Amino acid sequence: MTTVTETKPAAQSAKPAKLTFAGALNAALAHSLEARQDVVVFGEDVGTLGGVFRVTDGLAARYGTDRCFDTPLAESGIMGTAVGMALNGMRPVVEMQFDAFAYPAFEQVASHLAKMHNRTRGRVELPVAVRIPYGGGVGGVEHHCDSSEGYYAHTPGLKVYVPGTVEDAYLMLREAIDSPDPVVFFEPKKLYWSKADLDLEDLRATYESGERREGSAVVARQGTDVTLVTYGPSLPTALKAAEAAAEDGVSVEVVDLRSIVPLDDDTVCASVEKTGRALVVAEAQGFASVASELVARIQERCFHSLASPVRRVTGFDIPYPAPKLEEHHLPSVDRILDVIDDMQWED
Amino acid sequence: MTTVTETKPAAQSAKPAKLTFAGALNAALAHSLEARQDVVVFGEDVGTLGGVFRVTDGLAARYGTDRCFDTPLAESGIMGTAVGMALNGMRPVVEMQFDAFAYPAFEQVASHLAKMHNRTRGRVELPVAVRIPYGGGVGGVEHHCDSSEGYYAHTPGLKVYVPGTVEDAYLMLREAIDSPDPVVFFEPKKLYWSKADLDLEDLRATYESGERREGSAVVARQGTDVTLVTYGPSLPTALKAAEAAAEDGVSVEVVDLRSIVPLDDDTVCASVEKTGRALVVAEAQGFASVASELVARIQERCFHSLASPVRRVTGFDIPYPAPKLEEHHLPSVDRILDVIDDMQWED
Amino acid sequence: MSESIDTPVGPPIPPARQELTLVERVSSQMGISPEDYMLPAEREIRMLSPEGTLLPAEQQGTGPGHEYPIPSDEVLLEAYERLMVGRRVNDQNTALVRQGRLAVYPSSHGQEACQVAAAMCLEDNDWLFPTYRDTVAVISKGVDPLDVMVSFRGDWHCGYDPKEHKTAAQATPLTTQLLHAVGAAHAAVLRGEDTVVLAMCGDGATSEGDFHEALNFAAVFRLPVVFFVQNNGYAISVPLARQSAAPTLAHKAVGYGMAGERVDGNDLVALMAALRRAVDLARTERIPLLVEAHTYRMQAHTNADDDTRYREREEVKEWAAKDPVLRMETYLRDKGVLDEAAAARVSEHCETVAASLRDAMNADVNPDPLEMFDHVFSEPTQQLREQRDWLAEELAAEAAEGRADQAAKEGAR
Amino acid sequence: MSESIDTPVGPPIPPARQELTLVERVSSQMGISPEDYMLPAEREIRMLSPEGTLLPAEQQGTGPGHEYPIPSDEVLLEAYERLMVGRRVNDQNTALVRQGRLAVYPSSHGQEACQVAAAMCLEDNDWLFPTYRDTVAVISKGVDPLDVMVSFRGDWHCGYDPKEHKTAAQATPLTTQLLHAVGAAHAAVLRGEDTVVLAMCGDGATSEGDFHEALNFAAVFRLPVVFFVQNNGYAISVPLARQSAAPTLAHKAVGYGMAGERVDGNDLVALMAALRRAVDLARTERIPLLVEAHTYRMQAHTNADDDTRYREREEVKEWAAKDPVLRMETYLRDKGVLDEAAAARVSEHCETVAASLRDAMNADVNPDPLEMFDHVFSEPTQQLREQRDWLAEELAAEAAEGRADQAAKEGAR
Ligand SMILES: Cc1ncc(C[n+]2csc(CCOP(=O)(O)OP(=O)(O)O)c2C)c(N)n1
Ligand SMILES: Cc1ncc(C[n+]2csc(CCOP(=O)(O)OP(=O)(O)O)c2C)c(N)n1
Ligand SMILES: [Mg+2]
Ligand SMILES: [Mg+2]
Repeated sequence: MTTVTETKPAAQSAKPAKLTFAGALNAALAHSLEARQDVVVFGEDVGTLGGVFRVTDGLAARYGTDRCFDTPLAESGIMGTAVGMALNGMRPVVEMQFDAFAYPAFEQVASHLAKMHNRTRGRVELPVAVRIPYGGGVGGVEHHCDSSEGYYAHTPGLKVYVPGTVEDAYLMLREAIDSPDPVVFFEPKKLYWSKADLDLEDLRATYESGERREGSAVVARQGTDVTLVTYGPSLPTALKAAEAAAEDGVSVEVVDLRSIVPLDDDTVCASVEKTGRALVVAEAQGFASVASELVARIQERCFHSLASPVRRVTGFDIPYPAPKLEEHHLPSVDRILDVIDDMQWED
Repeated sequence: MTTVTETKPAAQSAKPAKLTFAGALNAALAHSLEARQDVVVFGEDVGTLGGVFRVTDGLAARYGTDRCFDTPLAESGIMGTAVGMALNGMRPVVEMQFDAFAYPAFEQVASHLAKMHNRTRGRVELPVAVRIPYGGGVGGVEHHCDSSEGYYAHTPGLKVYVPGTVEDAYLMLREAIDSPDPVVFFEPKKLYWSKADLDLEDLRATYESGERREGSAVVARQGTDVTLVTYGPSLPTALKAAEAAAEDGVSVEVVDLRSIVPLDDDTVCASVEKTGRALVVAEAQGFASVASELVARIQERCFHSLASPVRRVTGFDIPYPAPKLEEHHLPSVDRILDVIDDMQWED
Repeated sequence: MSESIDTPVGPPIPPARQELTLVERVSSQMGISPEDYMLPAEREIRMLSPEGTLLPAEQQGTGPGHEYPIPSDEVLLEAYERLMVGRRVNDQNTALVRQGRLAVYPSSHGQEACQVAAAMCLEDNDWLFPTYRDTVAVISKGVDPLDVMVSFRGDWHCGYDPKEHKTAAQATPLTTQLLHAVGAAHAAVLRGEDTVVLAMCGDGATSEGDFHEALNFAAVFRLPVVFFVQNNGYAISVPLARQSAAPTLAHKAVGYGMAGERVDGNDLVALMAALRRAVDLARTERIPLLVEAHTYRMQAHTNADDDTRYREREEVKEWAAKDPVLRMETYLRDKGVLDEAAAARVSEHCETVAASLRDAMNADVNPDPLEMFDHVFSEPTQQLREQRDWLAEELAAEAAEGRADQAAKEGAR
Repeated sequence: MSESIDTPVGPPIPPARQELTLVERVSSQMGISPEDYMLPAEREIRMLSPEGTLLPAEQQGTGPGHEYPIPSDEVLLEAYERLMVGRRVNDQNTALVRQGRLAVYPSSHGQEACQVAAAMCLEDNDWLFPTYRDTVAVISKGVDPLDVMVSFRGDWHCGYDPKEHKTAAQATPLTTQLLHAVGAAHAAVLRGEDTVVLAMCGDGATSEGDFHEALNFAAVFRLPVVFFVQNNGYAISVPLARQSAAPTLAHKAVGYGMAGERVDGNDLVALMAALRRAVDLARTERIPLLVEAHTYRMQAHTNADDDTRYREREEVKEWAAKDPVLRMETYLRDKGVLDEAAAARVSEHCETVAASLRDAMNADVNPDPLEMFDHVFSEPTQQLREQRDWLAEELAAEAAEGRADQAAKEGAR
């Protein structure tokens, strides 16, 4: 379980790529529906249509309309009924159609989904998985590209997962569904059509063998000079930047967090202590964000190993821009390289 | 405008204290209603009752029920209609009755209030002030004590103010109402009954003279050994801790941010560069919070002046606890002193 | 929660398009028009006069499609006992607040008939979704009063096991619990269980978006949920006219293709009759219904509130004359159902409950601060374990200091 | 926005309790019962048959309390022209999407009668609150089509000035705009203006909590808002039966003490009649109303959607036969209102608009990246200025590199 599959465009890969990120998610849902009778999948357009990204494609037909179904168009309603269903013994997997359309459900998330286990002194578990297609880079119009993980990561009581590879799309969604805690599961939209040479039955077997790496980060690329900490949609960009930096003679170690809550401090710190420099890359606006937290923790924990300040490349502190401008907003390979360049190498 | 009024319990002050924090807010609302005809105050129980904290006491009677009125019980409704009113020329000041009860309005805040000016390429301003009584320390039951400033500070397009003194309660609320931008205005509940020897007419004259300190931090206490950055509800605790530290021979400089967005980096950095050590204190859960941002920025900007890692004392990453436990959750003088103690003074 | 469900999957969700709408089908079964089915009866349902005498049938507000058989004497006597206990619990708790033993208590004094009926109309396996004000309903459903008070004493947020009692934690964020109720009903339907769910809220709460979403989900998915609105005329200080311009709150049912009904909320007999029929219909037809009870909160919103700011004493006095307790007592005494022996037994029961409340609330209970980290997740994360350790150290240091101080003091003596 | 308002403060919000409810007053003025006032007429209002002939009065669905005078020929001819322009705009944009010149375009092909009527029933000072699908309504209200397309081309989020045109930015987060509409109306009432606000949404959007809150605020504050629901039977793939179990969406008015009405959404004559009367009532009585138009989206939800997954081609074909354009055309031709000259003028107008759309969308417009920082606040903060500088440096470096590359290339030649 330590091999990391880089997301490669199909054209470049040697063997014909078989599995897409969206396909891996679809399979994870299907296998979860098969593995346990208490799993139900619902949301807007997830039934007949199979979801606007086709992640739930075929589930209603295969598992019945009482296992996978469309709801009225109301996100608070979806989240609130998921809470009630979970309270009464089910294991709901709900979809918020796009990042910004989860906001109407925010009260149900913050005041109930996140707090119920604690409110009831541990007597009630809410094993709810909330799937959120999220982030930019796909030319989406306003309200369709928010990176909203910061809101949820800041809310105690929620687990927050963000897969960045096809393999993790499968494994982490199954983990999220099996978790006794509520998990907000972010699906980077721009990775939906990324592919990997993976066999679904192998993945299923791996998962069902019980091996787990829940809540642990992985070193997605080894390096010695600087640690680049990232997750989800920025992982491919980070790996490309690391590649480019290598050509310039800088060896970048890339840590893929996978899970924001819980957070794998040990893997991050071990890397930073080794390299002495750290850079955090994330798409979300940077102010009071997950990236801020990572910078803060790294300097708190690894201060005396640091040769230069921990830096970050994030989205700007602006509302997500219109399609023609997004390339200037998102962390790019060049911007990452510029910041790496700027990390006081003369010291 | 550079004198800073410390919040002192009435009993300890020399002259009889005249003005409470809540009274200062009430006066700021009244003076704003007088100063401009486009100001309207609305929310739940703000009319006849004068608000559950009496901050709007007497306004409906004095200025009429079309200037200050109760709405149906629906926070999204309050926020959404405020957006529409502002779009059509008014200047709404709305109250969310308690921190956690602003969550139903989150979509209206994140997708419209914060974004409208940007969406319309600057053509529409939304001068809305959102008052939120917030935070803990008053023995409140669940959902009444959240420190929610992180959600708003993370949302581009919102200004976020948090007064920590009676003087600022008045001045900053007037600034918030006069601002052409939406301002989320946090009122620390535990300061409502704090008092200061201030004359309202002086305050009014100061404000109306046009002098402004919008968006600027103040040094609330001078010191040389360590910089304590804080705001709002934690300001009195921070000042007490500084007092106690002084007795132990450590000179603590306390920076009161006042405004989280925009942020006064210059004042913070000037202090940290002087002292070489920094500590951030805030009540909210620490993960991916405003405190994280402050730690991150300080190390980014003042790295080479730092003798030890930037530290933070925040609420734990747990849902706000029940009344009998809150004292253990909130940053306390002792906890702050412990962390100061731990700041590698031997270096 | 980790075992899978082995009961067979329940009846399927109805197909997207039906020949007859649900309303058309149910109303035609009842022999009335769809509009008459959905709209409340012309007058609110009432069985007892304010003085406690049984009204003649033609004055009860009932009629075709709105028939409500009166429950048996046995049931009503049982209801009376719970009513008395409820009143006693309310007043004891209000006293404990005054004595500083409770952080807060939103009393339902005046609304106890609603409280008791809401719990008693349900079977053991049915679920109740109460609010902060519905302590008496929770107790009437069978939860130990002392467990309920855990939250108001400030020890923890919820002190009972929702699953054991099929009673959700009392909800404070208004109207959110209605959606939970709908979800719980949906779960039961999917498993093929015939559970009914009763969800409570106030008049003010009907203005929240979640009210709309809950009723709509329940109607679209045809779920057996009874939405029970206690309309006490105020949301803190805000009167009903500021919440709604509808003729009655029961009229809101129409927008969902549901039936709505109004009941005198201080008439326990009418409430028991109306809610029992609603629960029966919900169960047998698998449909949601909306019941509005018109009642009055006799005390301020909570101890922190001052109701003289927003309502006339005259109005409060008028409602005192319609008090549900006296009314029920008169009726049962006149009918010979409540004799001296029964009254004595009831009163003794009330005193026992009150005494146990007093004893428990006067005891000093201090929850363990380290427990704060135990229930955030099913297992604390690494981050929480570190924070727990930090607090544990602090507490240990404080304890050591305390012991040192103590030793110093003892040494000085 | 910084000047204070000098118009006198408007009529006060009605007092909390009134002798007669609003519904009772308005309905008694009309000589009907409150329930008849609130409930829609038994059948949807329709003036034209699907073939475009005027229906006899008794088949129009009108009746006491539901009278809708037919607008003048002049008005209808004007409406027809906008209808044709709207259809042309829809189809031109769909073509531009196919050619990759537009990022996305949610077409209202099939719903243009609703679009045109929604704009034309308003006076110049009245406000319109449209959705992503209501481009044709926005254009019909007078906004330049090229400005509207700024968002769909991906240059910026909204390309016109909402205040100049009294037309809000097209809303994407569903139903949120209904509350903005209510607030705008409230502002006007407070200033004593007699503005009417028309707010548009789809059938799916009625399920959101904001729908409830908006209608309720409008009713409680008695605001002149016409809520206009274009019920096209689907929310993306989800059919109406999954949104509501009410007999019709117009029935939802009852829960707010409002009047609801249903109109044939492909009959421009009926729509103009019904919406004009709603706007008149809203203005003169200062009341909100709900109008549901039953129509059909002939194309997929957007270009990204595949409607063969969720609806039968047969159904689409059925609706093609009810197309609003042909129907209106037949009616006006038969009536002699639309002669060859007028038809030619209209068609020329359509082509002009389409050509200007093609030209503009085929031109390469590249917004300035640095503008991203200009409109977050009225003045950029220190933080935003720093981020702007960062990007400016990057762009400058890129430009310099570009120039260097160019020079190198030129040197090599
Ligand atoms: C979402 C939300 N907003 C505001 C509040 C604050 N609040 C608590 S009770 C209350 C009034 C509720 O009135 P009603 O629903 O009529 O119930 P009652 O208290 O009369 O039983 C308010 C505004 C809250 N608890 N939740
Ligand atoms: C709050 C919110 N949730 C989800 C969406 C995604 N979405 C866009 S359009 C749509 C369907 C809307 O249906 P309807 O209201 O009937 O309007 P129509 O598209 O048919 O005109 C959905 C689910 C959204 N835009 N906003
Ligand atoms: Mg009430
Ligand atoms: Mg639709």
